Amino acid sequence: MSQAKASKAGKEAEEKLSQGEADRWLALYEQMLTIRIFEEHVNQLYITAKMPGLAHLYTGEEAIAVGVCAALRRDDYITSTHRGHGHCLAKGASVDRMFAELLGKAAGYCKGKGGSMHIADQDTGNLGANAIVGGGAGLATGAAMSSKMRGSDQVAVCFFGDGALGQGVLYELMNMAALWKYPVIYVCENNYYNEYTHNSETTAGSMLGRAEAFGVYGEMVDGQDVRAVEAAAQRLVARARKGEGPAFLLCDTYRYHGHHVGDVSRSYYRSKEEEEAWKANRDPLKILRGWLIEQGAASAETFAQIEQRVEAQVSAGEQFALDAPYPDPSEVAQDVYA
Amino acid sequence: MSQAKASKAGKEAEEKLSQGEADRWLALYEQMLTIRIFEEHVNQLYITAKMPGLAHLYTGEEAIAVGVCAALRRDDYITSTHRGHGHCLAKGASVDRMFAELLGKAAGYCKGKGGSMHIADQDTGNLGANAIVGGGAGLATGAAMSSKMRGSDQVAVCFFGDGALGQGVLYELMNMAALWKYPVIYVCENNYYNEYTHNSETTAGSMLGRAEAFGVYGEMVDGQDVRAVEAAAQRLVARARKGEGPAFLLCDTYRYHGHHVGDVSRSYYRSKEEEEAWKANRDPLKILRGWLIEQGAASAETFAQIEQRVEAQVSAGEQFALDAPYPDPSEVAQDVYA
Amino acid sequence: MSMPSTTISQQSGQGVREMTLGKAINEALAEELRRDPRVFIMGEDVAEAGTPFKVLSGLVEEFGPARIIDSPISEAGITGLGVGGAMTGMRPIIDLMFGDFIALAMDQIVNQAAKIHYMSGGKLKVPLVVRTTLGATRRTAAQHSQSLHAWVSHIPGLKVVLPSTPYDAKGLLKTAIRDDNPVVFFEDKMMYQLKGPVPEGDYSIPFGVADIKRVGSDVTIVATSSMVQVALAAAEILEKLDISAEIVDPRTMYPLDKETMIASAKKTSRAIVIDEGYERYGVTAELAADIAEGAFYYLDAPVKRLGAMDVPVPFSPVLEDLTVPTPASVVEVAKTLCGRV
Amino acid sequence: MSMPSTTISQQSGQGVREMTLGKAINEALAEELRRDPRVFIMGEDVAEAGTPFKVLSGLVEEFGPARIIDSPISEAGITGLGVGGAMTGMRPIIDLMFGDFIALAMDQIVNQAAKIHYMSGGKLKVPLVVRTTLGATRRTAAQHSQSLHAWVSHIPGLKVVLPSTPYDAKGLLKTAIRDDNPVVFFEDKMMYQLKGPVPEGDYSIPFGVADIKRVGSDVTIVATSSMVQVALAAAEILEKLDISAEIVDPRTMYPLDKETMIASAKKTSRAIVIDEGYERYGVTAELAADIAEGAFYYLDAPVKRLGAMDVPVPFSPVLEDLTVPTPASVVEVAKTLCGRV
Ligand SMILES: Cc1ncc(C[n+]2csc(CCOP(=O)(O)OP(=O)(O)O)c2C)c(N)n1
Ligand SMILES: Cc1ncc(C[n+]2csc(CCOP(=O)(O)OP(=O)(O)O)c2C)c(N)n1
Ligand SMILES: [Mg+2]
Ligand SMILES: [Mg+2]
Repeated sequence: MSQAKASKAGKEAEEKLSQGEADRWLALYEQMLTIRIFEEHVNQLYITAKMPGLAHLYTGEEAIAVGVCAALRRDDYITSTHRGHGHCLAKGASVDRMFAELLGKAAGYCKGKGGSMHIADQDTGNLGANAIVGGGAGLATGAAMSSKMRGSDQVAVCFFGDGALGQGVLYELMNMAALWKYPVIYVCENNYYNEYTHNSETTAGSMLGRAEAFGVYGEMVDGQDVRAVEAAAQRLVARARKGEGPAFLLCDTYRYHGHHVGDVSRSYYRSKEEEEAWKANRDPLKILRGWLIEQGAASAETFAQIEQRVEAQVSAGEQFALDAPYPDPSEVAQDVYA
Repeated sequence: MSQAKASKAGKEAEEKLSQGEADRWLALYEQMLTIRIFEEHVNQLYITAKMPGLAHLYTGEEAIAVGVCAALRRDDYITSTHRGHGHCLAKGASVDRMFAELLGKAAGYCKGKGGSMHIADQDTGNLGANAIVGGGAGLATGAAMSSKMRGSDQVAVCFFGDGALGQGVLYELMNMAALWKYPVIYVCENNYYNEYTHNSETTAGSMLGRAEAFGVYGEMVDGQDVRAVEAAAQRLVARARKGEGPAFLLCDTYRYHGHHVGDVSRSYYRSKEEEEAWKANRDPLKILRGWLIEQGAASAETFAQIEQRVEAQVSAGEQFALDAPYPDPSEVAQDVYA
Repeated sequence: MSMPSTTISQQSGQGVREMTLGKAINEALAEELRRDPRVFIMGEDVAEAGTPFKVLSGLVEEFGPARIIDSPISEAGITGLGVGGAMTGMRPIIDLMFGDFIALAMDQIVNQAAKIHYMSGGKLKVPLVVRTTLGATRRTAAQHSQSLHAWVSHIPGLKVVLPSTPYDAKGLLKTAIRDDNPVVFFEDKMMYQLKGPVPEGDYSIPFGVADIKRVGSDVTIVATSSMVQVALAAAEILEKLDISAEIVDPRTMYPLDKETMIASAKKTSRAIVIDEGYERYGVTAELAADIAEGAFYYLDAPVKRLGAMDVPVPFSPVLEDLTVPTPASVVEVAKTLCGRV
Repeated sequence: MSMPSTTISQQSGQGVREMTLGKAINEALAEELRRDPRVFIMGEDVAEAGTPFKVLSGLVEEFGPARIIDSPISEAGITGLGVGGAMTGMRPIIDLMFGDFIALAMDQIVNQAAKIHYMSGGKLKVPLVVRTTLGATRRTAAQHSQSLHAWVSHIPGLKVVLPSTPYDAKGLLKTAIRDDNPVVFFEDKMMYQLKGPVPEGDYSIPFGVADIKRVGSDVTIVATSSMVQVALAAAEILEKLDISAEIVDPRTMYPLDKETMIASAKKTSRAIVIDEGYERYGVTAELAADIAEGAFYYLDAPVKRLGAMDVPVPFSPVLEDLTVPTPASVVEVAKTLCGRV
């Protein structure tokens, strides 16, 4: 069983951060913050009854999407989940068209036909969020297969929650990815809950051991530390790109909100204390911000500016979506067949 | 990763076999021989066009069914596969009604409605052969669940081939069996082929490691040595019966015939030499017989008598089936609903 | 007169409560769990959470986690456990949250559960209930809005139930649990809050007996599940247009009470069938074909079908609402059928 | 006159060979593999073994193991690979040996492949072909004999093909491979040895165009897959009884050429539909309902349906043979329909 290599953080701390490095981390900070603020706006849209249906917020898990996507090229593929806004944004989607999709508007990424659980964006290699738990596994592994068959060096990342470890098809696919050395990285976002059930009640044996038993190289990482996630992702992506085969990255994380926006009374399945402890001690934004300040790479003012910029951008995106028209009724019968 | 404990054979060889012990092994020998001769008759029925459809012969793998079932009570459950005649016989089915089923006769175990791939025999705890690869996993694990829920100490054995390791549902079930300590033993008959494809081309990682990664205790055993299989089965069954949870028994074995009776030109996927080597060196009947003779527990004459008896019994069973009537046409619409 | 006509009135001497369909389901389960120790429930988030629809609330508190079992997200696996358990002395109820997920369990339901009794020559039995949902307009898009009951209705060996009222839901679920065969029970997610009268005390409703939900004389509307409610609303409108609609609810897709549908169509000489599954190769096809054949010499016009539009269910409310039959669309078809264009 | 009427004759200037349906499939695959490097085949025992039906023999020798890929026994997994591959520049052909096994891949086919184009607002495409089989009487019992094409025919986003002759098989398979949508292609296991004329050279047959396999005037027989052959045999017998049968083969369940079926029924005023899937809620229901509606004012008698008997397929030959439509059973229905009892 391979453990994650010690994060590079230790060594780097001793050197002085270059401006380039600092800017790079600040950019990732801004991405994480964009996701955070985006999701808070989504929650407000729900609470104020402006959004149809529900949404599963990514708040708290931002470091994973951002850290992993930082290791990807625009033409690399990802597949995402019901909790997918973070992945979409991290891979390059823009907030305005995402909001539009969430509101069922014609300007949305899917013309309003997909909604929160199905945002796909071909231009950024996003093969779509998926409302079937584990549903992205076939698509990502197939995309990796395709990349290999076409002689491309694109890789595919399959994001999924710990709950997807219950879906047998995941193991069928890991087996084939290992057999044929497909360039796919399975990123398990272990936030400890499958909806309203703790995963100690649903998952026996060893999560990492499962990947390894199917011949997939595995690592574990602190999913709240974007630098650690990014470092691991760089390693695994490089491996995959070189043709060394699939990998599994197990990330510890936590979702701050309910399973979906409507899940507000959570005491029957998890405690307020547990929630508060994660927010206080393991917040991905706080962790990165603290480190950057410690490095002298950014000041409180820098962060205030970032926050202002992001808030403005997200608000503008939201307003765009609120003002945007619904699809024409004739759209209902379009796009059934290519 | 647990390795099989060294078989008891070594230690026992030094002691003299008691008459009871000798008789017990002779009985298992007779069971294995019954399966062997039964299958040869099935092959003849196919060749002489007396049997409708096809059959997947168990020849060469007899030690597994017989060794495992020797550790079971009549009221324990088994589920079986497309290659299921051996399991049925070892669990206590009689040859006449099995032949009748294979010929589609009313006297068959399933009134002729099931055929070779679906023989079930409630009286001996046989929940049925299954023509869906991995199809028995749900039934066996569910039977083990039922046993536990009913406060019974029955165990369930799920026989399957190495090919079933490709079916994701197997892992879903192992996970739950481990979570809830269901008394089920997964017996993997690894004969190295999935139909016409060697399993090195279909199976990555570690077979035993897979079970363990899902929290299922695993052992490996020489599937051609009925004494080793029986010893392992006794251990795993005892564990399960005591409530210590599921186990996985990986048995090395080989099928002598083709994938099914019609698969006679096999050189494109395996060599004659490989086949001959297994038959010469690792035949389960030869191995047990050699040991019993070595022990002075039986003579060539004993074996000749057994062979005569078995041949007579199997021939009589076959004749019974050949003479038996087909089901009445009205039967076609019976038994759809209970 | 949109009250069930032949149902509650049959129950006498007992109090009748108004309750939601969700509560009626909950009551049926609780009563059967109390009555028969072999009954248990397994599914994702069925215990403390009581399912995302909250339909099972309170059950784990009364029956404990050994009988109300939270499972991993393994639809095929838990259905397989249900089949094996049913064959060996238990009476499992497997909860598949969204009907779309039966796609993951079709092998267990169809290749195993449906066939085991027959393949074993009648020796093994599979008293299994698979409870799942159907219905769109919940803004959950294409993978959480399907009504896939046609698939299992197609398969010999299965029984398939679609209740349309709280009364029917409770009585039919009891029959399902007591049946010795695999039964797939579809609840419309949008009807859980629908209220209706449910008598106190134990009762069950036999399978294969259609219920005439409204008596009429000009047009027969055969409707399933929540489409019965749509048909009832349409009938009110039609009444004002002097078109008297009779509403027939088959209640079980299999066994199917063809006689009652056909008798009604013979009487009215016009028929519409409504179902929330995709129209193409769906339940409306079977019902329409049966009526067209059985009432051939009595029909004044072709049988009309109204299913869900043949598109993946879109997310956007302005699109999604176009995909399902509504009182207005039923009224339009009925008017055309009755020559009122 | 049991020769295809509107098909081979359309091809001119090319030699015509007699070949089996299996060989026609093989040829179509080989030609498409040669033409388009994005095409590949994945499935269990598809390479050296050429599938248990030997339909793919020789392909791995020509195209190598990177394009003819033996897979583990993972129906859901390989179908998922097909979907992902199709979305990203390949044109996968996934081989699901026995049609019964689609039960294992329904989530991938229905919740993923069928919906991705629509859910993505038309941006992503899934040019995937799933080849599988149907048909009973092969003595392989209940889990290896089903004809489950009604399931996928029900689902918007999928196209569904059932060829009935070698000529159609080749031409339709080429269209399937060139189509930008997921197509499920069902081959009758019992027809692989059926011989028929196949022209040399490239040709393809458009989807959604029914083929009149035999012209007649007294009764329309709509038949699918091998049931076309059963209908043709029945027509020969009926001819001797002075009943002239017209045989319409829709060839694709979706898109469905309703017009041709309805026009034929209007002409003959009587119709029978035959399909090898279970009768209940099966393909015959859709076809019968369409004809009953479309030809309502022309029909002299109800549309009759003949599907497989609604029982799990039994092993015993004496029982199994009772479960499928035969020339004799078709003749009986046709005689009754034409008032010759
Ligand atoms: C196949 C399937 N089963 C069940 C569900 C319902 N469901 C939606 S999210 C979810 C829990 C997923 O947990 P996890 O994978 O850990 O993701 P998380 O929500 O924690 O991010 C469930 C059971 C589903 N969408 N798909
Ligand atoms: C789900 C499923 N897929 C494919 C098949 C076709 N098939 C029958 S046996 C077999 C190979 C099984 O190999 P293994 O499990 O190793 O058993 P063995 O035949 O070697 O005993 C296959 C692919 C099947 N019956 N079920
Ligand atoms: Mg989780
Ligand atoms: Mg094998």
